[in-house]
Parts: sequence; C-alpha cells; structure tokens
Amino acid sequence: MKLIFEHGAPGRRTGAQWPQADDACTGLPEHLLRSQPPLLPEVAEMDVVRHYTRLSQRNYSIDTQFYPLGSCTMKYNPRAANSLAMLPGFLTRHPLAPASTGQGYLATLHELQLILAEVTGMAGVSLTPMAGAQGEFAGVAMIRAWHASRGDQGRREIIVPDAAHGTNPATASMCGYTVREIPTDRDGNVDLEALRAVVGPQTAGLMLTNPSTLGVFEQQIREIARIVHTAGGLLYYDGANLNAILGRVKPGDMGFDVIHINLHKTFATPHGGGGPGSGPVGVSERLLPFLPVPHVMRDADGSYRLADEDDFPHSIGRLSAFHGNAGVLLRAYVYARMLGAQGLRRVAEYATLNANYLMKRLQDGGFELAFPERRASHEFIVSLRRLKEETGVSAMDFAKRLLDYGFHAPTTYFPLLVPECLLIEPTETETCATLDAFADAMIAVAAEARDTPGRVKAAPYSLPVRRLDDVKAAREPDLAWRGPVL
Amino acid sequence: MKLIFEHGAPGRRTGAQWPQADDACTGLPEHLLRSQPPLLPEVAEMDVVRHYTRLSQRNYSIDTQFYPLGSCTMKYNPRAANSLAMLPGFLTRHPLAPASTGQGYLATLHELQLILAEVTGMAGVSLTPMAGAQGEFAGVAMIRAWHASRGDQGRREIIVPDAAHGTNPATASMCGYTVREIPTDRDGNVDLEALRAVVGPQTAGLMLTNPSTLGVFEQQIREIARIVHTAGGLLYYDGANLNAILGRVKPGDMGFDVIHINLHKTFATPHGGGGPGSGPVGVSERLLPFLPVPHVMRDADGSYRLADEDDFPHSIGRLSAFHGNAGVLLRAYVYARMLGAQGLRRVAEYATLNANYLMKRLQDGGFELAFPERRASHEFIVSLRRLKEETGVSAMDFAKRLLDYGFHAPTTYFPLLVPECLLIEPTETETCATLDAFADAMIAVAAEARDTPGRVKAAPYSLPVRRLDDVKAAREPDLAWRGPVL
Amino acid sequence: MPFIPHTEADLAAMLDLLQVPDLNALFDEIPPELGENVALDLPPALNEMEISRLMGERADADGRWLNFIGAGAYEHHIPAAVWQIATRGEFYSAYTPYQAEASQGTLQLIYEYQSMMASLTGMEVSNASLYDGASALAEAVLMAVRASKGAARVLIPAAVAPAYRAVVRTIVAPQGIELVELPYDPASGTTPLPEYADECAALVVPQPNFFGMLEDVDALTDWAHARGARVIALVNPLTLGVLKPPGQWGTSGADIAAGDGQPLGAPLSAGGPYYGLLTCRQALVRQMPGRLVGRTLDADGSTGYTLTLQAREQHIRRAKATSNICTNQGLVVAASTIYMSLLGPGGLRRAALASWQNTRMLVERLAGLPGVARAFAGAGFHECVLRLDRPVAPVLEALARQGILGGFDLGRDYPQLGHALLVCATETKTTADIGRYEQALAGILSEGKS
Amino acid sequence: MPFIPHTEADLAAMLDLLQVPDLNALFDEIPPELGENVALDLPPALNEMEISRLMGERADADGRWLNFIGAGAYEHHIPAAVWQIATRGEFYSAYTPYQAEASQGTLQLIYEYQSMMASLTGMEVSNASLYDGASALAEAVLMAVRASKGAARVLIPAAVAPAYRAVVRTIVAPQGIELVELPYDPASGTTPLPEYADECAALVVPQPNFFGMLEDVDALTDWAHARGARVIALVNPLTLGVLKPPGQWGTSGADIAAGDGQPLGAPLSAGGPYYGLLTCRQALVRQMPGRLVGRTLDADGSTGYTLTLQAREQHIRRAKATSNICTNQGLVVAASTIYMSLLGPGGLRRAALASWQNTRMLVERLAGLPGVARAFAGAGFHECVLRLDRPVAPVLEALARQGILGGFDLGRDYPQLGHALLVCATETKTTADIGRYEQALAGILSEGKS
Ligand SMILES: Cc1ncc(COP(=O)(O)O)c(C=O)c1O
Ligand SMILES: Cc1ncc(COP(=O)(O)O)c(C=O)c1O
Repeated sequence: MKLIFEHGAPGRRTGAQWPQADDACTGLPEHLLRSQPPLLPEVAEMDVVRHYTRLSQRNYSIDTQFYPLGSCTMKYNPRAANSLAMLPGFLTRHPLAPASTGQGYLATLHELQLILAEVTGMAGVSLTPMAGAQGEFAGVAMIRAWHASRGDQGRREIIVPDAAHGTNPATASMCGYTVREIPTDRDGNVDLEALRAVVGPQTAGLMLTNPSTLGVFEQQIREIARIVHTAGGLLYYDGANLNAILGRVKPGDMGFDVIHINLHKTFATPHGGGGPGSGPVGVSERLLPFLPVPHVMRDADGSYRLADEDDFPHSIGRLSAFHGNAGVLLRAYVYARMLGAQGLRRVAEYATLNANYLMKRLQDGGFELAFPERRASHEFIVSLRRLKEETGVSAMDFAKRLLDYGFHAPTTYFPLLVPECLLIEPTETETCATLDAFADAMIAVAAEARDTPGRVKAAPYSLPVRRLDDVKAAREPDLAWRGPVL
Repeated sequence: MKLIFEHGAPGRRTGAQWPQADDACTGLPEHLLRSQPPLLPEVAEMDVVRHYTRLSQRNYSIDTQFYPLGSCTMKYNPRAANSLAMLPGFLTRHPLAPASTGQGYLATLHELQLILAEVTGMAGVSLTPMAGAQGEFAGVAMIRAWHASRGDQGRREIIVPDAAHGTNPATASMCGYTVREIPTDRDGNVDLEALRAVVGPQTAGLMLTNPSTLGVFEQQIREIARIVHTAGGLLYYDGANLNAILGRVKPGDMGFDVIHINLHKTFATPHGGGGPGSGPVGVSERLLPFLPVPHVMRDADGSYRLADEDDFPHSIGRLSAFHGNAGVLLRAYVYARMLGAQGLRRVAEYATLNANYLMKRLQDGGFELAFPERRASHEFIVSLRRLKEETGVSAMDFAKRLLDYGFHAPTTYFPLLVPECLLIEPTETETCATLDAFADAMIAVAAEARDTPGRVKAAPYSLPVRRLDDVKAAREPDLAWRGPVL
Repeated sequence: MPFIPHTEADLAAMLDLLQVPDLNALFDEIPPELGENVALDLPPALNEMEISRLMGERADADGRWLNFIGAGAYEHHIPAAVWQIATRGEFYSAYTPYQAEASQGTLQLIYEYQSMMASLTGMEVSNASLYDGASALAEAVLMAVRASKGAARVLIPAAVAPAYRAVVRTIVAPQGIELVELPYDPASGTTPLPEYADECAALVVPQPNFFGMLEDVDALTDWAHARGARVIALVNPLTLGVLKPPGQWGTSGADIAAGDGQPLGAPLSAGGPYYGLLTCRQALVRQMPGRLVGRTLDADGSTGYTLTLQAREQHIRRAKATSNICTNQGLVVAASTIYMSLLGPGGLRRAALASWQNTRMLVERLAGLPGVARAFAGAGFHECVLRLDRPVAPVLEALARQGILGGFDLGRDYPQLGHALLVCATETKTTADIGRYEQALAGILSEGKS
Repeated sequence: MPFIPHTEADLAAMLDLLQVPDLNALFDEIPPELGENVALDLPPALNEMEISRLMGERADADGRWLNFIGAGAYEHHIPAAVWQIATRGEFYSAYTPYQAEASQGTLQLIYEYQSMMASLTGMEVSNASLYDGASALAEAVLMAVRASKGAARVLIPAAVAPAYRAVVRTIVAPQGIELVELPYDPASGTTPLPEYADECAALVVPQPNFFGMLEDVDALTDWAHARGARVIALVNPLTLGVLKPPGQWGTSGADIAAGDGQPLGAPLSAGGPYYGLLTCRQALVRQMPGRLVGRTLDADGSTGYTLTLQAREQHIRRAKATSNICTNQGLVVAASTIYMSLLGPGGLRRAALASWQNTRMLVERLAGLPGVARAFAGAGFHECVLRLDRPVAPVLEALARQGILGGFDLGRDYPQLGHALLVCATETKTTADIGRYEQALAGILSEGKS
C-alpha cells in the first residue's frame, strides 16, 4: 500500500480542520522560526479516512482473530469500557484542574486502588505507572528505597530466574542493580539450590512471576519467600500472570512485598497495537511510604484528592508528568466492576480450563509439551525441537504458517530456555469451538511440516505481504520516509 | 463465512448484557406468552464483535474505495457529522418530550429548514420525509391536495419522462395517479412535442429532475414549466441531482413548485448500506398550507416548537410516527454549516469538473458516450452497446471485473433507455489521481474484454465470493435461516 | 475547501484537458437567466472545531432527564458494541448492496436480520426494513388490500397509537382505502371483537396496544380469519421476547406483522432514525414492499448473499411496484441485528421482563397515591394509563421542573379518557428512579390540594 | 458469565477430556494453605447498563469548564475522524506487531508516524513512542549519558516543567546521574548561557519553556556543543508547525529531541494516555530506547514493514537493554498520526499560530487589568506568566465558581516569582471566551479591593 504521504499533493488541504488564524508570525523572532514546512502529508480528509481504514484492515486483532499470544493475555476488550472512558466529562478533564472539579473521576480511581489491593492482597496501590515495565521500575525503586531507609546500602543485586520476562532484568539494571540469573529445574520450578547459592547480604530482592512464564505454578513459593526474606531481600511479583490466579491466590499471601499488575492484560484494557498500558504497583504495609506519587487519597470529609510528595515525603517520586494513563485506568475499573468478585475468579478458572484443554488437545495431537507432568496455568509451552530436527521447520516457520489458517501465532522463542518453543495462552474469552479449530490447525501444520516442509518454511501466503526480510530491515535500516524520490 | 447463529451454542450468553429481572411471568396471561424462544443467536459478546467486524470487512464503501455509483452521489461523509449527531444530549431526547426541553435541537432543525429553502429557492420546507421516495410521496400528495383544494378533481395523471428514477412512477401510482411516460430526445432532453401531446386538463403534474438522470441539463426547463403550468399542472423536482447545481441554479427559479432533496446524497449523510436517508420537501408559496407535519416553527418569542395539524389544518398529514429521521437531519445540518454558501457552490463546481474530466478521459480512452455533444453535469453515461456486440461482454460483466480492480462499479442498466449503460458519478470529493486510476482501470477492462472476454465474463475473482447466482436466488428463495439442520 | 481535494495545479490540469478556461464554462448549458444571479444567503461557514462547539452547546442545553415517556419510543440500554460496530466505515459509508460480490458484509447481515425478525415474529419472511413502525403499518395495509380481492376496507382499533393511525391515513388515503376505527372497551382498554358485518380486507391487531394493555389476539385473529379478512399484527418486537409471536396467534396465525424496530438497539434520538419491521407468510412474499436478501451460491459453489425478488420493486416494476420505497433504514437494521445478537433469546426475554416488572412497580407506587388510579383493569405490558384527579399538563410541567419527564398526556388524542397519562418504565429504571417519581408526584399532588 | 462463553455443556465436555471432576482440580498444584481461603471483598458486579449509568453520572458530575490551563497538557480541537478510526477494533485490540505479516496496518502506521515525527523535529530517527513527555525526557538523559564517555552529569534548566524535572530525577537517580539545575533570568524568563565549567554529558533545552517563553536555542545549542555536551531538545510538537525544529538549532542541531505528543490529537483526559516522542540523529540510533519500525521487502520483493533493531530492547538484550520499556503508547500514536495527516503542514501551522494569537490576545486583555502584569518581557508562545497583586489560589477559586479554570498557580513550584499564574489559550478559545475570562477576573479583582 502507498504511504499516506504518497496520496498527497502540494497545497491540498483539509479545509474543515484548519483553524482560523492570521498566517503571519509578526512578533515572533525570525531566527526561532521554521524555514521549511515539515514533511507532513498534504491530503484531503477522505484520503486520511480511507488510508487508515484500509490500513487497519491489514491487522490481525482480537476483534477479528483468535490471538493466543502467550504472556500477553489477549482477551476480549469490552467495548463498553471504551465508550465509558471516552465520555466527554472524562476526556475534557485537565490533569491540573482542582480536585473539587473531578470528584467523580477521583472516586473511580480510588475504588480501583481498593479493588487492586484486594485482588493482590496488598496494603496499598499506586496507579501511576504507565505500563508493566514502569510498574517494575517503581517496584524495584521502592525495594531500593526501603533498603536505603534502613541504611542498608550494600545490597547491589537483584535475582531473576532465567525464565523471566526481559523487562525484569532490564528494570533491575535501570534501577542500578546487578542482575543475578538463576536457572529453572526440569519441572519448571526455580532451582532452590541455585537460589540458596546466590542469595546473601548483597541481595536486594528477587523478581518472580507465579505462575511463571513457563506456564506452571511455582509450588515452593513460600520456601522461596522464606529464603529471600531471611537473607534480608524483598520479593517482587511480576503481575503479568495474574489472569491465572485472580481470586484463587493472592500474591500477598504468597509472601510478595511488591507487585505490578498489567491492566492491559488481566483487566482487559486494549493493547492498541502496542499500548497504552497501565502497570499499577501494590505494596505490603512496610513499603507504603515509598509508593510513587500521585495516588488518590480520600480525606476525612469523604472528598478525594491526589496525594503527592507533601503527603508522602519518602515516596520514590513521580513517574509521569501527571497521573499516569488515566483513560486506561477508567477502562480497567469498568471491567472490574462488570465482573465483581465472582466474575474475576471465573476469569482464572476458565483461563486455566482453556489452557489445560488446549494443551491436552495438542498433546493428543502429537505435540511435545515442555512440562508434560504439570498442570498448565493460563498458558503452556509446546516445543517444536523434535519437529525442527526432523523437518527443518522452525517455530518461526510454524508460526507464519498458522497465520495462513487465520490464527495469530503463539509467542515464539520465549521463554528463551525452551528450544523452538511456542508459548500458548488462549484466555478465558474464547470458546471451546475456537480452541478445537486452533488445535486442528496446529495439527494440520505439523502434518504439512512433515509432508511439504518447504511450503511451511515459505509461509505465509495469504497475508497482505509474504515473509518479510528482517535481516535487510536491520542491515539497511529505513526508518523514515524522506520525501518523494525526484 | 458462518452465520452468527452458527457461532452459538444453547445456553451461551452475554452476561454483561442481561438486565436483572425475575424470570417468572406471573401475572401475564399464559395464553398470550411465547412457548418457544425465538431463534436468536446464543453467543458471547466477543463472538458478536468479531463476527460483525469481519463481516464489515467484506464490504466496499466510501471509506475504503472509490464508488462512482451514478445517481447515488457517493461522496465523503464527514466523520464530525457522525459524532455530533450522536452527542448524548441528542441521542437521549425522547421525541414526545416537551419542546421546552429541546430548544437546541429544534433550533438546529429550524435553521436546516431555512438553509434548504434558500438552496432550493423554495418558500418552505418540511423535514419529515424519511427518504427520497417518501419526499416524493409528500410532494405528489401535496399536488393532489392543492388541486383538491381548488375543487379541481379531474386531474388523474402524472407525467414522467422515461429517464426518470423508478421511484417517480411508483410514487405517482401510490398517490392514486395514472402515470404517463414521455420519451427523451436524442440529446437527452424531454421531447417537447410528446409533452405537449400528453399534457391537458387531466394533468396533475410533471415529475422531473434537472440535470436529468442522463447527466445533462434540461435547457428547455422554462418552456416545460410553462407548458405544464398553462395546462394547470404543477412541476415536481426530484432533488436527487441537486449536487450538480448547488448554489448555481435554484429549482425554484426554474419554475418548480415542489421539490424533495436527498440529504443522504447531496448533504453527505451516509448511506449506511441502504439507509437511513432523509428526503425533505420544499414548496413554493401556494403549497405551504399542505406541507406534511410536523415541521419546526419559531414563535414570536423566539422559541421553537413542532407545528402540527392544529397549525396546518390543510396539511397532507403525518408521514412518520414522530418527526422523521432526526439523526440524519443533524448530520446534514453539520455538513451544510461546515460548507456555507461558498462551499456548497464549490460542491456543484467540482462535482461537475470531476464528471467532465472523467468523461473526457474515458472518451479519449475509446468509450462511447451516450451524449457526446453535451456537457456532463455531475454524472454521465457510457454505453457498452458496441463492446457487447463485439465481445459479448455486457455492462454487468464489465462492472464485476471493475470490482477486481478495487473500484466499486458504476450504476448499470439505469437509466433504462440507454442500452448496456454505465452511469458514472465521481462526486467532488475524489482526487484527480483517483479519477485517472479509475479511467485506467476502465480502459484496461475494455482491453481485456477484447483480448480475453471469457475472463471478464467470469469476474470477479478477488472478492470474498465469485459471481453470485441471482437466478437461483430468485427461483429458490432462501430468505431466512431456520435453525441448524439436524 | 472542506472535503474537496483539488489543488490549484489539479484544477489547471483538469481544465486544460477539458479545454475550458474556468469552472463557469462547465455550466454553459444552463440558460443564463437561471444561472447568472444565484446567490445563497446562508450563515457563515464554520470549521469542524466551531460546529463541534455549537452542537455540543446545543446538545448540552437540552439536558438530561429522568424519562418515563414511552408511547412508541422506548429508552432501553444499548450495548456499547452496537453502534461502535454499526458506525464502522464499511457499514456506515456503503450504498445499498447492488453489487453483491462487493457487499457481502451488508448482505449477510441483512440475511441474518431477516432470519431473526422472521423468527421473533413467528413469520416466514421478513424484508430488510421500512422507514418506521407507522409507515410499515401503512405498507402492511396496502399489502393486505392488494392481496385481497374484496373491499378496500381495513379495520383499525382506536387502541392503535394515534400517530400511527394518522400516518396510515396519509399514506393509504390517495388509493381510496377506507379505514374503519374500532372502539376500545372503556373498562379494559382493549379491543372487543368487532361488531362489524361488512366485508373488509384486513384487521389490525396491536399487541400490546397503545395503552400498554394486552389484547386477546387469538380471538381477534380467529374472528378476522373467519370473515376472510387478513390479520395485520402491530407489535413491539422487544415484547416478543416474552409474548406470543403473531405467527402463532389464533388458529392459523396473523398474516402480516409490522412494528417499529426502535426498541431493539436504536437510541431515542428525538424520533429517528428508527426502522419499520415487516414480516409475512411465505404466500404473501410477492406483495411485500422493500428489499429482500436471499442466500445463493457463487460460481465456485460457495455460499453468498444477494438482493432478490427485485421484480416487486420500483427500480424494476416502476409504476406497478409494490411500493415506492427505495432507501430504507439499513444502518439501524445493522445496529439492531448486533443488538439482537448480543442479547440473544435470554437477554431479550430479560429486557422485556425487566421493563414489565419496572412498569408494574411504577404503577403500583403511583396508583397508591391519592388522586391517582389505573384507568384500565387487566393485564398490561410495559406501559400503563393512569387517571389523575386534575388536568395532566400542569402536573407534567411541575415534574419537568424536577427533571422528570412524567409520561405522555392522552388528553388531546383521547379526551373521553379524562385526565389520562400514559407512563412507561423500561429496564433502565431503578427502584430509586421510581421512588423519585413517586415522591415528586406526591409532592405536586399534595401541593395542588392545599 | 460476563465475557466467558462457556456453556454448561462446554464445561462438562472439557472437564471430561481432562479427566478432572471440576474446575478446582485444575488448581491442585497450588499449596492448599495459599488457595483455600481466598475470598475477594469487592463491590457487587454491575451489568453494562448499570456501570454505564454510574460512569455517566460521574462524568457529568465533573462538568464542563472554560479552561485556560496549559502547563504541559493542552486543549486542542481533535478532528472527529481521529478517534473514530483509532478505535477501530483492528487497531484497538491488536498487540504489539510481533508477527509482522499479520500486523502491516499497525506497522505501516508507525513507520508513517516515525517519518512525520522525524521531519517535524528535524531529526533523522524517531522511535515508536515512549510513555509521556516527562519519561521521554528521562530516557533522553539516560541515552545522552550512555552515549557520552565523560561525566554522568546533565544540565537541566529550572524553566523545564517542575513535574518533568521530578520524573527525570526519579528515573535517573538510581544510575547515579547528577542533575544540575540552571537558573532562569528573572527578567526574561529564559535560560541564560550557563556559567558552568565542569564536564557534562548533556544540556536540556526547552522550547518553548515552561513559562511559555522562547529560549535562544541556537546560542544554547552551540554553547553545549562547544563543550562536548550533547543537546536534548524538549519541545511541544504542535509549536513545531511554526518554530525552528531542534535538528536545525545552532550550527549543528540538537542531538536528541523529546516531548509530549499530547497536543497532536490526544484529549486532555485527566493526564493520559498521552505519549512521549523521542527522536535523534542517526548516529545515536543504537542508544535509542523503544521500538523502531523499518521498511523492508517481502519474499516477493514487495514493500512491507517490520520491527527492527530489536537487539537494543529488553526482550533480546535483557539486563543490557537501552531501556526496560516494552508496551508503549501505540494507540495514541495511531491517533496522533491520523491527526497530523488531517492537519498537514498548513493546518498544524495554523493551529500553532491560532494558539499563539489567542494567548497574545488573552495576555493583552488580562494584563490590561489593574493588579495584573506580565511577569516576563520578551517573545513567548502559547503560554504566559502573569503576576497578580494578591495570592493566586483564592482568585482561581473565585474563577472556578464562574466555570472558568483560570490557569496554573506557580506559587508552589516557583515561590520566588511571587503571585504568579501561568495561563494558556489554544485555538479552541474564542474572543468571547477570552472576554468572559477578562470580565470575570476584573470583577474578582475589583471585589477583593472594595
Ligand atoms: C511477564 C511479563 N512481565 C512484564 C511485562 C512488561 O509489561 P509492559 O509491556 O506493560 O511493560 C510483560 C509484557 O509483555 C510480561 O509478559
Ligand atoms: C433520481 C432519484 N430519485 C429518487 C431517488 C429515491 O430516493 P430514496 O432512495 O432516498 O428513496 C433516488 C435514489 O436512489 C434517485 O437516484
């Protein structure tokens, strides 16, 4: 498809969108002005609508396809959440408008804080982090602040299991820590011996998600907590996998001190092709003073306001210019309220049911499971190592071929420790019929891989483009259109 | 694609959409109750969203394709009109709420009445007709009422040119008139001799659109008006072609007594896959008392209200339970206000430019024009008679093949009097580049028709379905799904 | 130039190809006396920002009300998904699906709509919509008269909405069809078996009727059929989640069903756009006005959808068509199809029951106030007529001052009913809302007394 | 069950395949002491109708205001098409485009965004967004420090928004980076050439600065470059429709540009979601945090788009990544790309000029009142600091009682400025709006006097 720029012509304009203004800049210093207009498209309104409508059709999405992308929780995003978050009263609110003019909005956020605290078993929550990774940053920064507040300056390491999401070690680094990676045992649990070996007075904390990104529940979690706590470290919970345990286990009960939650996963706010998300952090009692600001406080008179550094002098500080991704928070609130306690618990139950069912179907269909002896949580791993050896068809080839069957591919090559892996997360919002159809497609592709491996390796065929050349993209980076070639 | 029903399963439900209610009907007489539930889909919310999102992608539309459907004025529908008409204050208004609670809404309608009266050169306008055909009904009913009010009962005929849209004769019939069809001369004008021959004391009126559906301006319009008026008849203007003359000629000045306007064409309200439309009627002074009710009146104190039969005892009456397609009227108002006088005039100018340009491009490309000696108005006709004779490729085949090129086809086989015709209306909102691309596609298809006629006759190839069997559809009508085949 | 993409260079190149000096030249076939002095006296153009502000202010000015008016337009909850999907450009900006292969989205959707509406009304065939309920009733009358060999006369109860009767009058009068009004029983508010002996083409049977009362549809249907008249059911489709469908009325079912589709997903929107539903028995399909979509096969043998039986329509049959209708209410039908899919049989039943239960509660509470009484005895659905001890208009005004739209004043259309008020509470009303109405009314009525 | 499609029959069949008796069995690996007594104490579930009412009431309660606050979030007109298209399901409900072939819509859009943002800022490379302007500035600081061999020290003017400085502090502090605050000139409200001799990695240059004043960006840029420091431009992208792009500042241009994309199509929305823009010179691309989309070819030689240079990112480089960012603000970027396409270079220029002209008018009118004066002399853009003759807070409260949000009180962040108020008028404000503010303020100030 043409680029939007290529639909343009010099001087074409969207008359209805041009504000009335005097075109002269008299009064602005000449040397501070732009001498050449920016390379923005010069198109008519219809061109824009047509171009982006057509572009949108070149996407797979939850609203059009099954999207079993592991670790991403691609579930249905209720449409009501979108319209309610976009009510004019919310959209037109200036972030610096006085609290008295936004009691409806602030009450909503306050209730969301309480809901998240209850669900995670934490003492307090701040909604300000703008995605999971920023939630992690806030969490690790609070761990750091806590140690510092106790004068415990020697703790320079954060322990991270090898199965962890990349944001965990990256966050630890951003927070100035050295990362100590520990291995996973054969059953997908943390290797306790290895943990005991690395833990010590230099340990600031351990980052973990449970169920882990391997799709299994870490059964020794209490022991892990004991080990880390005994060594003086704190326990960080990466909440990406909360969908698996909502209403069934609380991270607080497992012994975690800090948690972030991806509202754009568990609480069904949309991913929007890459964001915005929201990564609230919850903490246990002892970390409350360090929560990032602002968060919503309810005063004695029942009115709400944003608490800041004045109220929380020990806070790790601000993470955004205002108060995070407010519109995403509103969507999550709507979702949480529509489900209630029973509905949230059902999420975990049916997400787990769907994962185990699909895992069984695939196992019966001849696929090799990474952890055949374990229950799946809300996701599970298939390894195509054997298939690759036998046919040369890699997990990537397999994934591309699935696209031709009308399904988005599972996550590939993550977690890194399982070779040729597919991490599959069906979520609770898909029907059994869809899972069956997907299992059938998986089995069909496996058969194709055996019969006509070349066909699978050159997939996809029915998408808007054929297999893209990633190597060329990286070797000769073309990151921006720079105007028509004359 | 599966039907929505086929995604369902007994007992599946959209929990968030079920109102709370006692499921018992105690208090309702048993014999008045339904014994079996209706065959509605039993699906989850995501199924619905996914199904209809995917269905929508199986349409051509203005927002995705050039759509040069003659007589339909498929121009860009400004997105602002949609959001403004759907503001909560408008959407939640009950049609029977007191006028005092809807002054903003009524003021808008009143201004729209004035705008349409000004644009058409008429003395008064009623917005109540819900589409062009209902506007026609209102217009012809007013002609009838006017004659009746003068005791002139003998007028039983309405004259309609053979090029007229089908709704014209159909409306005349619905209004109890006999239709007299008159022919068109070689240049696309009304055959004056024929008109003189049929006009007489039995003539209630003549229905005409100018420019006609042949895409040419009827130059003898004043003479036609004189002939009809002299015979005691009235002149009806089918406003479908107003896009061609907006701000350049007023139907009132041409001598028309009644007019309907298709807001869903000229005023850019969307067609919605077949509606809703809106067909306001305008009348000259002498027909004012007969306008359908309600219409909006401004009282001496500046307040607005809906006038009804009490105010207009001679009105032809009501055409809808409330006051027409209010939401469509709001969209048209937004459009009219965004254009203003100059903008509306430009519509006619650029619609005419685009039509003449495309006509010339096609003529240069070897196509036979129906009226090569005439200017095109906003649309024009190409006849494929010769191509059909030479290659066997019909206008329908040609149209289907154009779909493969990513363009919606022009109107085929209308007007009926031009054999193998394509009625082409590009509208003012398309770029010259799009017209060129379309002309190139037309020329390419013509070449294909000569080289590989079989390929054209079996088109389309790249649409969601191949050529559909219309004969089967009509011979063995399957008009409803009746449940799963067991 | 709003919405016109031409640049100066485009214009020049295009005029050049046409070998004309300017845009005016393209209008040179228009007689100068018509075209030369045209000027439009219109308010100044506004850009999108300006019109948005204007419309926003007007919409806000009209405010928010606690609404208890029904009378043919009903405030139901509309799931957010409905209009978010219906207004997708591919539905919103498409034309009538004349090129079937390029319109499978709209066509399959209409086929699904026809299936749902046929089943909901218990009939075999549904068209793709008419303008609204009132005009659909008029078309049903025309259809029944066309199908009948006998007298062009149709019986229509006074318990049919007055506006509907007015529209039927407007539309059928030019064809010389006689409408005979049937009285209602002042005690029950329903239509007794007609004491009418002359031949007639059809009987209209409303269910529930305008007063919200349930007619004895079986008896009325059998009565009409026994006299060779066809039965036209006039229904609120939402109530058919609970009520017996017209196709099952009496011994052999109604022949035609009409009604307004608004309750199924269309916002109140000041009266429109809604849509007219029309369904009938198979035998009457060729008398059906409006579009029909059929399922068929493509050249590869795959299933597809197309407009069919078009020989009934104006663009083919012209003066002899079943109706002049062309554009219908497609987008509202799209919304309604999505609505019905979202609610399903169970949700629709719940919506109907909740509306009925809320209205029952409302009526119990209001009729418990001194000076207020139910006008009719018997079973009703989600509307009800109350009789006040004083003129209705001032009471409604006083309620409006408290933000409440208290109902529809029947005084003008049914003066014989006295101080009668039609009230309605759908599933959108809470116990608190009903309590608010009760308290406000109690206050107003007691004030008036002192 | 909201959003869960399973029927009883589905459940039974699925449990059957798994050979477990019930759902609980699937959780049997969870130690009983953790899982057995969990209960959630939450408010009761609401259906869509109920939550819609609740949220509608809350949104309405917060009301409508005539807003003159800017201070980092600006009320601009957003064309209706922007969010109607951005919220199409295919954009709204897609994930990060990891499977490029199935995500060409999102990928091409981001490529177009990168192109627009690169050109707007005059830089070679733009990433696909960061969280917001403040965190983007923090990432720019980290980037500059990484790229520099020397001291981990960055100069940041006090004329940068206080909230931005606070965020930078939070984010860069754990890495031991020193932030040195540069004072502003109390007469002009701009940042003079620093009197600072030590080595530093970068200088932040805001344009316009938090006071709305225009910095002498050329001189500051050249000063920094002469000392081997990199220049981080902090810009409001809307103003770049008129102002000189960072890539052209001074002799050789800024090295990195950051800012908040909110003015380009994101509603105020109580502070988010907005997005952080980040662009840089080609040479710094491997230090860039966040995603990048590149244009490439497919197996047939056709053009396509894909995520590229991912080796910088956390999912590949883990502890050594350029940042921990993963999810960014994709949908807002989609909206913003549509916004920029709709306005084009001319429309953006007009929006910037109209905002500037309106602010000028506002300031002239307000500063004409007794007791009000401009705090700084010199050229500003669409914000301005006024100094009042009395405390600001009570004045703002009095304005709010008249429905006016009168600006941002600088008292807390800049006590040395006295009774200082930051005001802003974008293109959304009319002469009448400005008149309304003037009159209200005049009234309040004169009242206070008497
Ligand atoms: C396990 C895990 N942790 C952390 C994250 C990071 O969250 P975000 O992308 O919102 O920054 C993700 C998301 O991809 C994740 O799957
Ligand atoms: C010339 C002409 N007249 C009348 C009509 C009827 O208008 P509507 O479809 O709105 O009833 C049309 C629309 O197709 C038309 O093109």
